[in-house]
Amino acid sequence: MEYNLNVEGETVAVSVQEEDRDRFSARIGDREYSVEKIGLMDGLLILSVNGKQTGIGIGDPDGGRDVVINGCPCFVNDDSMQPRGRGGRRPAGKASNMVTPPMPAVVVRVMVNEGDTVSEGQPVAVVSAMKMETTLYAPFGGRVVSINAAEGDKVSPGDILVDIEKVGE
Amino acid sequence: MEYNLNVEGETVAVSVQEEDRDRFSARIGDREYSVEKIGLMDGLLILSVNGKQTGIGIGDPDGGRDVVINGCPCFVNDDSMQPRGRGGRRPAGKASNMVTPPMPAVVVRVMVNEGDTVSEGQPVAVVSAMKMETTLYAPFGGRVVSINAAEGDKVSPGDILVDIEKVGE
Amino acid sequence: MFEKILIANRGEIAVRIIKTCKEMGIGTVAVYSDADSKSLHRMCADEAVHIGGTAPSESYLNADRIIGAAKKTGAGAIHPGYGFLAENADFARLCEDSGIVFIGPPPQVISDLGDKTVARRIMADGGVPVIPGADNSFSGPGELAKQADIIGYPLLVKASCGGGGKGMRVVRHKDELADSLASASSEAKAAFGNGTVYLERYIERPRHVEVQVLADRFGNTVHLFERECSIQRRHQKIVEETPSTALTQELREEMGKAAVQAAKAAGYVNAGTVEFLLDESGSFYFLEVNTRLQVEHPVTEMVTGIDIVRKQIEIAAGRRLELSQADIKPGGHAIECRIYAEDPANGFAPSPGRIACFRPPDGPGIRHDCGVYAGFTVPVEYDPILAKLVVHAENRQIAIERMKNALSGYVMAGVGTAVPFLRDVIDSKPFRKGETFTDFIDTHFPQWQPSIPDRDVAALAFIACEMWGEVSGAKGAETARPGIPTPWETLGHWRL
Amino acid sequence: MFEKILIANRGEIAVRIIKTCKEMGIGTVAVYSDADSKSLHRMCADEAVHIGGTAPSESYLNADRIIGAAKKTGAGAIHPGYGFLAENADFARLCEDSGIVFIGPPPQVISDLGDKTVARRIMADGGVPVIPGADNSFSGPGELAKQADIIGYPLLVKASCGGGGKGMRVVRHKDELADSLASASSEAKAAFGNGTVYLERYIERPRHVEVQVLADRFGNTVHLFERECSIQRRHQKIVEETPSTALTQELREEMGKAAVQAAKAAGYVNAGTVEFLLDESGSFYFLEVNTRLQVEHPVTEMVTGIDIVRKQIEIAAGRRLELSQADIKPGGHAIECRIYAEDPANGFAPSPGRIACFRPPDGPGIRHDCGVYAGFTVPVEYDPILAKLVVHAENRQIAIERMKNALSGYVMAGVGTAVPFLRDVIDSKPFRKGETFTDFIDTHFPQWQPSIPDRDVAALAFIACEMWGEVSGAKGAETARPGIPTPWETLGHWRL
Repeated sequence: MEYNLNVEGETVAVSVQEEDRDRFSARIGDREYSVEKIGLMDGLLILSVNGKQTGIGIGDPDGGRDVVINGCPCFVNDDSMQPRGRGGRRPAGKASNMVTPPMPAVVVRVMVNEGDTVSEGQPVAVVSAMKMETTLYAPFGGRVVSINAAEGDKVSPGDILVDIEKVGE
Repeated sequence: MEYNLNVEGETVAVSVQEEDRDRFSARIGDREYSVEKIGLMDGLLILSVNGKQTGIGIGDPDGGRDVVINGCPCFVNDDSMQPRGRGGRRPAGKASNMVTPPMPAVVVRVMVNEGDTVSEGQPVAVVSAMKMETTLYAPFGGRVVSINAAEGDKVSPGDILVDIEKVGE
Repeated sequence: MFEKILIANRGEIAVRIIKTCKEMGIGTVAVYSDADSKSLHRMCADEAVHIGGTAPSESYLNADRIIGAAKKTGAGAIHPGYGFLAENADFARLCEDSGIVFIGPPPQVISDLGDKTVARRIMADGGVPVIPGADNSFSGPGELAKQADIIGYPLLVKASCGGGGKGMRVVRHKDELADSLASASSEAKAAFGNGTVYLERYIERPRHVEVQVLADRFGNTVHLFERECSIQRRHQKIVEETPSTALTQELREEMGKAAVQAAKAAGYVNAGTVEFLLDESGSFYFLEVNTRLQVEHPVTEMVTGIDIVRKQIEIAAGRRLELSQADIKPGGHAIECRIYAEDPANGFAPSPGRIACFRPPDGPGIRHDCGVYAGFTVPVEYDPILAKLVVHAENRQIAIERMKNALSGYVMAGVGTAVPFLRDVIDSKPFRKGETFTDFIDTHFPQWQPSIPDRDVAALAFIACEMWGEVSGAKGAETARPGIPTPWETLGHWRL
Repeated sequence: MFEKILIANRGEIAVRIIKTCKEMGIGTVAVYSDADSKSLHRMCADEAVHIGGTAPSESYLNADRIIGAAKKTGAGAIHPGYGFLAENADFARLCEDSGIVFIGPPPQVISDLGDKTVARRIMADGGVPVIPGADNSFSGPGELAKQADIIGYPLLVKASCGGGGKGMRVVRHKDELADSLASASSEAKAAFGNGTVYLERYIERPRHVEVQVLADRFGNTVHLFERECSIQRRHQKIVEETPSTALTQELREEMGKAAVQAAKAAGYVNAGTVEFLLDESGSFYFLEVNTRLQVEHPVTEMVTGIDIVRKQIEIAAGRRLELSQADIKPGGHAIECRIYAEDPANGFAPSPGRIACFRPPDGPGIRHDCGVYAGFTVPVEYDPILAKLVVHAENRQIAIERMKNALSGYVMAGVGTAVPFLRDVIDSKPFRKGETFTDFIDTHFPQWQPSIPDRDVAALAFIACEMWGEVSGAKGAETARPGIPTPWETLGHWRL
């Protein structure tokens, strides 16, 4: 079986051969791996990779998995498969062309109104998460088409708080 | 709903009234209880019983549940329900009329042969569990009808290692 | 002794306080907000009272509701933890007025020490070293120049009404003074409408060293030695340890004595922390007193064996401190790392959310004070502290190795943490050498980025889940017995 | 330092050794038998080698297979843990001959101290107090009467070829001696075909007090103070603590010195334990030396902050012990309870089986050394020790409260444990008073039966599972989100 996985933003192509119920071999580039299922213990998946045993923590957010190795989490998803959740959890880069919070947050205030003209870099909203405030700025100059969030609303990355229509392009 | 539970060998009759999704009230004798589901945390079921919160560990051996309260396990099963497993785990009393090990064990040796006549209290087999040997005795005098276990066999409570037919009764 | 204590807090500190109460045979009452109905602190307590909405003002900061919960449940005392109402003199007074013991210092002490100028005066009067500076800021330039000679260089020109660095100048030489005074004053005038400035000794590359004190109602005051808390990010401590590598035994005793002196000067009762700035020459200056249990108290507990929360409760109940200074003999070395919900790959931005997978490390000399569990949704509205990982060992080097290994075994998914960052900090040369100053992070980790773990292993782990997770219903079933989960049924949870 | 160590053991001690290796940056190799392919020690190690069948002789006692596994994986040293091959001089010699370092004392020391008469002679020659008695048992009645006067009363008449109490008599007064000699001799003759008897001082209500020692290859030997291990059931220790309530500071130092003397007399290298019997008058007598890591070593680690396994490895690697006796300052009080798989409701019979539910306590001052996990099937073939619960606190009283509370929070289902029994022991008056003698259990808990927890609450908990467990597929689903288990999906596991 062939996998095309995205590991923290980089593609890793894996060719997998199932050996028996508890074992598969894999090739990544010119590296060969033999992987054995040792067991599951206290929420950790214990694998042996080329004879070296590792306990791996696995979380399953939307659209992929958080794989924790040696205390470091790392996000893996399978681009070739159907998304099982609401799509990729993490934006590919900074979603710098939208007014959206970088983390789940609560809206502290919205500083513009519908119809306002805003310039690039103008603060348009402040959100708060865990007692830390973050200001969101207009990604470009334009006209505020709609305000989609009010003070006290819980918002998530991807939610567009203020819709801005580019002007003069 | 009425429950007839067996709690560590004693019957407890409980009359239950479901209040809402997370709450029921119950009567046991003349005692009234209000039970609320608080949640599940690290494998413990957190209940509030008349406002007092308790974390309860729950294991599910065959035919009932081990309920762990304040570090003390206690076996509960529902006599009125279909047995879901292989029947009651614990013998009601000491199974003193059978040659059966008191715990999962390995047979160390069988000291009688088919056809032998044994007297009450005569040692007939030795089993070992966790480096401790236990001798099993003939519960009554009689004739050995069959030997059902050999040295090295893994045996469990309820397994009859030596069948003895009573003589002269 | 109290029969029941209400804990007016949430998270790890509430859980930690509950543990000591249980050991003491004292009943515990948790309070919780809407967002915390499934929180660990709520579940750990004997009783729990819902006190209101998610906003702190409606719950954890709402004095009336908390007092109401204490009355309703018959709690004789309230432990405020840290944060929220812990240093609120009005709340302490309200407790007193309601006949409930506030587990902390008397209200007057809280308000005295909460006011920086009052606290500074108390300490100066009590003979505790304060940062040398002009206590009277209404002096003319000539007067200021004289004061500058007394204070010595380098010094700091500060705007009396200032803040945020505006109207502030570091003056390193006498001949820069006049210019700095003029420019600071004019900047201050522009920014705050008031050009008054004052002088203060500038402490270069300071360390933040604090001393834990305990004081009973009978005038017995002892200290439990120091904690070195210089490693901070955005003025938030992230790593603390004891003993401090900067202190000689002589200086340690001197600072301990100063802390006891500070506590006595303030009329302190209960557990408190006297914070000092320590400069490179070994001079130290009073900074402030934290009139509460400190986040980093576990390092002191680990080296002294003393349960500080127990002492707080005993003192609040009117017991005499049975410890003399000579009884307190710290042993070994302890380090704490704070585990915040933050995303190191995203500029350490807050990272609330649902904890999908959680397995903290354990083992000899490892303590994990924790306020969350697998499956819990970390609310967006509260402090990001999830847990504290603390290690104790024979000496600092072994403690570092222990912490490094413990961090490597810290498994948390779903919510970001700075575990990889902390491991790099602990394992860094300057940390190993004990060169821990308040500029540590800015100096040594200005542009830190997480290194990606072995991508191949991550990919193989992902495939292992896909492969062996899928078969749980089929192949897994053959070994399943009633009531006993096979590993792959369990695995099924996080692959649903 | 070694790059890789093979741990020739299983269960909690193997896991504990692996933890220290990881902290030291040393690779770990586990060995496991058929029954242990899913065992915790196997999963925790960096590498694991299957060495054979379930029977100890085919695996954990099979020296050749273990040496083979070390060679195959390139392990430079073997840590034997306790039990199995830990005190096997032949195995230690085989390691040496194979160029693998045995982490323990030299083979000759193991064999000397493993022979009770040789050990007794070494100690007597080295000036270590041994139980007064006739070293020559071939004396006539007249000679024995003279020896009796030297030994003093009460004394013990013992059959030279005896065992199991046969041919043994306690003699309290001189005028009983002749009769006792005659009857013991005749009983011995009937039982063993040999009527020879000898005399030994009878120690009344003794305590079992042992001293931990560390010795390097360079002649540096220190002790880490005592452990009180008097509470035993069927000659198996179940509760250990340090310091002992029976020792004055003077006696403590005296016993410590005697232990160091014993180690030096034997030419000891590495960690070892010198066991003494302590009588009510404060006299102590050499019993034996355990030439290995002791089950109860954690209590010493907790009060001294010293990682004994680390010291073992360092000493085995030829490092010099950097500790002087004056550096070792124990602080606070530590207690250990052993958690065996045993059924207190069934005469403490072994209780192997599958662990259906497991949540050990945690918190400040609590350490849990553990060899199992939820879902693991505890094999029927090995020692019943599952885990050790250890607490440390400022003093004994607080340590008792901590242990009591920790035991109350110990959740294990599927496999029986003596947790309720241990709690009753810890909470008993004689234990609280420190009256811990080797007859403690027989005297105070001869007929102990577990008390049943509140039957009503147990019944309600059962119903709660039935009610809320059943709806997991239905009502639970509405809140389910991909990848995140709802509590009731998780609950579903144990109700399947």
